[in-house]
Amino acid sequence: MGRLEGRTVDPAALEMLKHADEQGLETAWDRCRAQEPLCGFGNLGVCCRICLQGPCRIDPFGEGATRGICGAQDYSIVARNLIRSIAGGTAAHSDHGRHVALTLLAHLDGHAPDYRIADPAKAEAVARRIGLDPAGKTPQEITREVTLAALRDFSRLEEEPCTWVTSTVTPGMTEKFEECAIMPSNINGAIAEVMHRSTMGVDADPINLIFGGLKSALADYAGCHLSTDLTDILFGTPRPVRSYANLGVIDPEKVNITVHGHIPLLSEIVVDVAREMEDEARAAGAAGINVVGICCTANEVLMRKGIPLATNFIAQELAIMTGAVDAIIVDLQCIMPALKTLCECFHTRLITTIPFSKIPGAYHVDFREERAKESARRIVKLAIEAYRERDPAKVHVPQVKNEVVAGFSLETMLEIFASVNQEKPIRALVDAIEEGEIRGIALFAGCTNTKARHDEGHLTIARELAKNDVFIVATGCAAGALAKAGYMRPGAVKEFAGPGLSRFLERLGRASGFDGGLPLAFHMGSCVDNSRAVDLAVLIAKEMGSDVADIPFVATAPEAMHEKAVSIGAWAVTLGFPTHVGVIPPVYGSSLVTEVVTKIAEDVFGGYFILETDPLKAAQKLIEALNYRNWRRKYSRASLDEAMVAE
Amino acid sequence: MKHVIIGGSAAGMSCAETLRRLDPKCDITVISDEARPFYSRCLTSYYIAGKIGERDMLLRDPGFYEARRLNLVMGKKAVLVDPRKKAVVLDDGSEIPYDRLLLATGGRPKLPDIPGAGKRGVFTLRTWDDAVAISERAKTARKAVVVGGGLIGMKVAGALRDAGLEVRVVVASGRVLSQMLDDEAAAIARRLLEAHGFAVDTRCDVVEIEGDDEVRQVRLQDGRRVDADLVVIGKGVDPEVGLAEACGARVGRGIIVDEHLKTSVPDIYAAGDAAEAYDIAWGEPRVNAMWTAATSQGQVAAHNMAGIPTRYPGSVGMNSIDICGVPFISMGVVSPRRDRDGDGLVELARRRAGNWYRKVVLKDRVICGAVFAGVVDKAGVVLALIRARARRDDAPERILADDFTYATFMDVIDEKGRYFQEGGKRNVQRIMQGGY
Amino acid sequence: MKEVFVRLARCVGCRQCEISCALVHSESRDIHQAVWERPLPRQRVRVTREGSEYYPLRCFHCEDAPCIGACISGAMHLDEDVGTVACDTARCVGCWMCVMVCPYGSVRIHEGQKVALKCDRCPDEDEPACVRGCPTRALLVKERALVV
Amino acid sequence: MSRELCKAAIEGSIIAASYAEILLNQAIRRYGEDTPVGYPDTAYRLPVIRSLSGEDTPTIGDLPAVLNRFKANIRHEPTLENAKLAGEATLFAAEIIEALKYINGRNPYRAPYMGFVSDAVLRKLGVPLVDDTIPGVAVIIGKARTSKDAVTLFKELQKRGILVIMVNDIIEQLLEEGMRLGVDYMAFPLGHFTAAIHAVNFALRAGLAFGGIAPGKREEMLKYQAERVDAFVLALGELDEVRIAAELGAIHLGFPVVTDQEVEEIPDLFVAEPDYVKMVQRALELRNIKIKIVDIPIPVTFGPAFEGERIRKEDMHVEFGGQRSPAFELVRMMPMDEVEDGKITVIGPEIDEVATGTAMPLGIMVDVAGRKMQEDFEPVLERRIHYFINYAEGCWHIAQRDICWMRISRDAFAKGFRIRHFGEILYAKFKSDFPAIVDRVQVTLITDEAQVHEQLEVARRKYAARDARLAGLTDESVDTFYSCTLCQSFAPNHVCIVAPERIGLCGAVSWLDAKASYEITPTGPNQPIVKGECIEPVKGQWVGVNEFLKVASHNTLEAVNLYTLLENPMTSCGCFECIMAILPEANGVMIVNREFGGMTPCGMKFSTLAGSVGGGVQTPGFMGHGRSYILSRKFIAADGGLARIVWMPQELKEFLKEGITRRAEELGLEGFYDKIADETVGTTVEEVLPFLEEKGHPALAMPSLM
Repeated sequence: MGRLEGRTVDPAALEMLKHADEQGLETAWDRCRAQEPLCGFGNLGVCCRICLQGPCRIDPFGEGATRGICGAQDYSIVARNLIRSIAGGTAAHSDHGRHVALTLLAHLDGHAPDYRIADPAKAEAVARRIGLDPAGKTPQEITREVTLAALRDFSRLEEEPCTWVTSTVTPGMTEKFEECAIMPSNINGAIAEVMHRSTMGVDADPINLIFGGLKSALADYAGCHLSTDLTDILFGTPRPVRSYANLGVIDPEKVNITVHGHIPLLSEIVVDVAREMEDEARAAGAAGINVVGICCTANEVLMRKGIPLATNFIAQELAIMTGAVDAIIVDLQCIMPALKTLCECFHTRLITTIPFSKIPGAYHVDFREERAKESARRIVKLAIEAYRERDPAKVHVPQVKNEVVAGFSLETMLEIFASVNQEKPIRALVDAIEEGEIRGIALFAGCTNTKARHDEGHLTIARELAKNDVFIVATGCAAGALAKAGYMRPGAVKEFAGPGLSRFLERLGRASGFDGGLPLAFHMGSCVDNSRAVDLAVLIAKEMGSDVADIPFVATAPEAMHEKAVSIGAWAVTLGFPTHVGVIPPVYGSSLVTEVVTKIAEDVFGGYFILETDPLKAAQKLIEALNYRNWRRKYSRASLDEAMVAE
Repeated sequence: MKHVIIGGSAAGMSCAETLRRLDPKCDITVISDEARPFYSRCLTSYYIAGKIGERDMLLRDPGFYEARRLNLVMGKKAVLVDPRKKAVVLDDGSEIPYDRLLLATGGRPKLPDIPGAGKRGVFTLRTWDDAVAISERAKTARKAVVVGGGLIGMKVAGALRDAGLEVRVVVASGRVLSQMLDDEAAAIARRLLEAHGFAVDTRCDVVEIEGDDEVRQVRLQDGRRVDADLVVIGKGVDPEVGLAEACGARVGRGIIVDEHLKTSVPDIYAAGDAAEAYDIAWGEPRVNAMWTAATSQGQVAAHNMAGIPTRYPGSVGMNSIDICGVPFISMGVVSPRRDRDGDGLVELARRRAGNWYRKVVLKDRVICGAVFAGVVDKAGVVLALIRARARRDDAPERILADDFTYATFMDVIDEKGRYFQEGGKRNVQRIMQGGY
Repeated sequence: MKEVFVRLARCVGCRQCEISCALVHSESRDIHQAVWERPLPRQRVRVTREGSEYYPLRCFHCEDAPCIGACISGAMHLDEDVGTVACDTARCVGCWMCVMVCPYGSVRIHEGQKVALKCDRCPDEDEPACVRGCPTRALLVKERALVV
Repeated sequence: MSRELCKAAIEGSIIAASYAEILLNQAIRRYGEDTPVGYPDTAYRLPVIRSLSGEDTPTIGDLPAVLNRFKANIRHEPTLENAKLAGEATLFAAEIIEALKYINGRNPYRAPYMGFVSDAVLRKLGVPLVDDTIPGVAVIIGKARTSKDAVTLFKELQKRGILVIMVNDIIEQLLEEGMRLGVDYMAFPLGHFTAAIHAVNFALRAGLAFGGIAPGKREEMLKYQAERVDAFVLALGELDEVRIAAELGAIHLGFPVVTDQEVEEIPDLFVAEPDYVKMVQRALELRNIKIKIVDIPIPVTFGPAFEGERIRKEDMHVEFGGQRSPAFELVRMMPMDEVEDGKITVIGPEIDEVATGTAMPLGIMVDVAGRKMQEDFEPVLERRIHYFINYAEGCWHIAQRDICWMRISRDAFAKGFRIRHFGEILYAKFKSDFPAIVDRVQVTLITDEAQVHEQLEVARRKYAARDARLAGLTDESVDTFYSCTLCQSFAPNHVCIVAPERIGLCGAVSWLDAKASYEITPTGPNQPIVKGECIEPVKGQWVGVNEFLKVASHNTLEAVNLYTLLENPMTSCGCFECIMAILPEANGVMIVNREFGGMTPCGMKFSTLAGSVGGGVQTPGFMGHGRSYILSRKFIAADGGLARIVWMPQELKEFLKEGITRRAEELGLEGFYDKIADETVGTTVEEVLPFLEEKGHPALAMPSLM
């Protein structure tokens, strides 16, 4: 394997890496090498920089310091660092959700005229779920109530649980969270509490710290879920859609606008406005305007508008290197500041849009909900301007793209399931599990990371699981990886699925009349949309008469990178998912914390982390986890039926 | 040039090897009364314990001597040195002429006058042959008594215990390792020994070894009789000075040598356990019967014998022992007595939990001795300080606080650590390190 | 002959050399696995601080090494091919004479195995691990002749 | 010493204690400090806390102080001592975590999982545990490498008669392989994770109930556990820190741990043995449990674990006796030359000659000869037939003599079990269990109907003769009683005095049993007591008995009366079948059997009563006894006898109906049976009294009891 081949399995990315190498352009992989060797203490989580006495470090090999200056043991330090990561992730997800809620509210108040309530049915469904009575109310009134309820989850003063937790999980899970004192009542409060309890001289008890972290993780879950709900109301619940993925979607003939980041508030509008401004682009000599997405913004606009996905997180720079991107519009999260340096080598405009997410030297267009279209127009104009400066000699677009079928919100999935079981759509999936046709379900989530070979984890594990009859759903950059590699085109089922999964998907495709067949992996949305996968799991659990902790449903983040991945992982485990992470998080410095997250968590919550960097081994462990759940369910129940147990 | 060396252990062999390195052409003869090739005397106790085998005892490969053209005269004893004839007479009557002679005759175990010491099962330990005999006996013996609590006594006691015997140590003085350790460290050692199942009697002696032909029990000073089927007497070693005395060399406790390790008789040098050479810590000549001193004395003697005048910088008496898994190191002046050793001696000590103990002894504010127990990792840095005779007023405090490294005393020990400073901020300097 | 040199002004006391050293002497050579190995891997370099100055202390591989002279078992020896002072741990009996005489405190006791523990200058590596691991290049490998 | 294991245990205890603390304080926040806490069906509320800490903790508000005290013992230095203390703290944490599952009347465990094991089960197992029928207790935690391996291990234990307590996936593994679990199979599937504490609860209650160790006597309890509770832990599968901590808790109690994992061992305490067969052997050695296994050439597993196995009609291949065919069993003493040792004869058709579901006639005739054999031992040996046949997997036996009823399961039949194997079992067991009195054994098994009828007459004559002998066997007619100190291995100061008219309180040792047992093991727990001079003829006190008692009770008891519960009554070990308690308001006594879980008129349930009666102390007014003692002529003779019984549970009453009626007739108590109240009448004195008055219960007219 060559030096560059070792970095990615994505042919488009590889071509661009070679191009970059020839052109002397720097990428994250180059910078990664400059960071080697990574700090051993930091890598193990035993570096504490929380107070100004330190930094303190615990000698992982046991000969030097065993405690920090304040006396904090390895486990306190690791636990504090870990939960601060969770709080970081929670802050990111929930602030994203809050932003959507405030936009909705502004719209309802008449301050954001460029938006509309795209899915009143969803508003009504959410209202019912959270215990509001929508009868006789207008969509606006219902949406307002739902939005205010969501905002209350951020700021509730009473010791009552967050609505978006209790209303979306089983009663058994709710009771477990209450019993363990990890039920959040206030998202912001949960974050503040983590930051507080992990400051110098507060909590040193590793379990107490971790449970505090789990409370924040559940707050993160609430934030994700309400974000999904409100975004669906505002922009519409995704429906099946066809598009393309990978760098080949960049069209050298057109003005290419890349939307990158996470929150669709602006990118949705940009997509609309770009359609209106095609003529201006043509006037500038282009064949039109081509909006493409990177990262989760890509997922959002792909799911709802069919906008093609250019690439995922770690390859974001490679898109610019095609020389054909005229503007890259970024909002928040996962945006590499390195984009600026790279844009300097091209004509590409880097445009930041959020007041708290800027990059020195980038264009900044201050995005405001109340003048959304205007902001969008300004941005598209910048792109068209830039197009005029494009140097055709520098254009290098790899001709790699794959067809994608996306838009699998839970609502879409249930519609498909309903085609085989009208009365109880979820039964379609449950029957397949109980009859052993499919082994279980796996959620692919998370980022991409230089520590792993780009996309390799996602693809390898997906292939292995599909071969072993595991039903696959995906979100975030994991979904991006699967989409780019063609795992979301219908033909992939024949190529990769085992006999049971094949049979199941074909039957489902036939019954639902799904145009052209179903994909191998179901795209459920961006990383906040992991909530959709939870809804699916909860439905299955309820149907099977148990909790998520008992059903064959696993999660995997083969190339996790962001703090958000840490918080999602934490709540996935808390909700009961065996959760694989393919990058070792900084916990190995404490045997206690490692044991808790990888083993003992299972005894308490049913979920636990599988930390495994080898994708093949990881796939094996995930399959074992599914087998185990199926086995246990069978034999703790079979015994009852067969009265093998004397009373 | 004919070089003759009497004695085939550390001093003799290091001299022989150094001579060959310095002068590829000369004639070198080594006379040893043992019929064994060069082996490590210090390993005898490990041999008894069964921790090492025959092969590990040997310090040189079989072809080593031939490759260096060393004439080995093995299993023969030199009975006379004739300085006028410049020849050595062996016990078989033959003579070996020399131009330069090294007396590396070593020492001889002290044999106190205990009735019954001649019975079967009673041993001293100096040579490999002794070790073979003891280890043979240990295969069937069950109870051992070790007479003497010095280094040899303690090592053989530990070895016999490892070999599975019950071991009693009978020590005449008030503490074990009385030469090597001070009261406090000795108390730690004793506690460890007892915790590991050794019986230890101090201020006690064996007054008779009983049994018909073989040892059956020993009678102690206080009247007790204890069963024993193996007795090792380890009451110390006397320098072997007979040949030197007979040829008229000046002899004190050992063979007195000057700073070039020359005896008072022309062309005769002395090194190793038999020699009384300069001791840095005490500031006067002493017999320091140690492997490391013997090695370096042999090397210095070789230089002088080869005609390269080389000063012997002196040795520091020191030793290291592992007792029941806990290391002990002492060096230089360990437990000074004001009446004997004069004023100006200060002892500073510190005891911490576990087996941690440390002491430094200062003479005129310069460190001249130290004791370490439990944690010994940086003892060598303190030794370097003693050797450098450097005065650093913060040294005792830093050493006792365990808050020092080589870097702390780099300026007074040597500057080797300052290798390669960027931008010429400091001079690049290379320090030659002397032999010890 | 190559030697490891230290540029004291560049040492920031990050102790990455210690970690790298322990790692290269581990079974797995992977930080995430090494911390679970038993016995734990041991580092042969120690970063110490004297005043405001950090000092990564390791064996200087003396030409006329006291530890070799003091060794009673023949374990400590000069590896003439590469110019290092090496310890054949199979022969080491744990008498600690080498510890006693090293003026740099660079020979320690391997507590788990009861043998002498010192820098071997990574015989199987292109570059000693401490040097490779040093993020500020405070440790360097140079031809001794070029420096001295 | 393994620092690694100790460190893991200490960290595990930090995890467990912290988790327990979170759950506890949250529960207090949610439900209030005054919320009651305690396991169901026990007199000891929370046995770990009760026994090792001493507090009675009726509410969850009482728990934080206990947790804090033991949490404070967690120290970081990884020494074995600290690891054990951490293990102990982990036990407390687990106890609290489990106890919280039961608050507000919740029942957190559903079959197959048992969770907390009730006092009734514990007491039921009292005798088999002390008489070595159950030579040890294995606690298996974790998951075997494969389910098949789990079965191997399980069978290794079962064939030695070891009580198997299971936690975690081993349960599902055994269920997967069709193993039967439950109290009747001496295989307790507790549950997962902290459910392991219920094994500890079980062990600690042995100390409380049988050992008479006062709550809070921690050191005494630890000593008791280490010396008298033959338990060990088999830790299977991957270990984690909390498990290691809990296992160190077991070690703290003196139970060694054997794991199939590679660990740095703690010699004699925490050892590794990957081979499941050797694992059991290793554990037994560590615990110093010696089991002699008699190799019986039969095609099914044999061991006390199968004693409680039931064979339903649809699972049976063939049955004998009951209502459907004639059957009997008889042990006869014969002259030496008439017994050919080892001869097994089957007369009549074998069971492969009949259709599935058939009832066949069966006569089991065991002829024994021995120099020390006595005719009196015949019934003792004969009763063993019941146990021995039941021990075979797939064989079922109830009742005795000519009313016995047996089944052989289809499964056993399919494995090749035949009638002749009954003979193999009986031959092997009689020879191995009674070597002192049995020299030769021959077994004849008759399935030929005519011959069964013929021999049945022989048997009936024998039964009648024995009954006559028994009837003449009274306390007065013998000059020697027997002691039973079998239970001293659990209750060190308790002494049972077994007389012809007073069976041991466990119901398992009659005077004849004791006599036979003495012949078998002259230095054993059943020693002859020459009555000596009578001190109290009415209350039943003798000089010889008192002297024996004093020595055997280690000077804790001076005197005992055999026929009263009011003054120096007999002590109890804890294995009693029933407890009698005075009801002063009714001027009578009530009796409750251990199977009855409800409230009784004395205001205490059986479990609570048992707590105050057991442990080898005299408690005037309360007494443990065997069921059949109620029908004895000497039944609290000094206090007025049978007529004093005013209340007993319906089930017990019905069980004894015939006997009570007969005895009442003898005593001239008219319609007495119907005058005894039961729980349908009431469970308080207030409810019972009007009934007694209405029925004219004789006790009301008797002299005052007090």
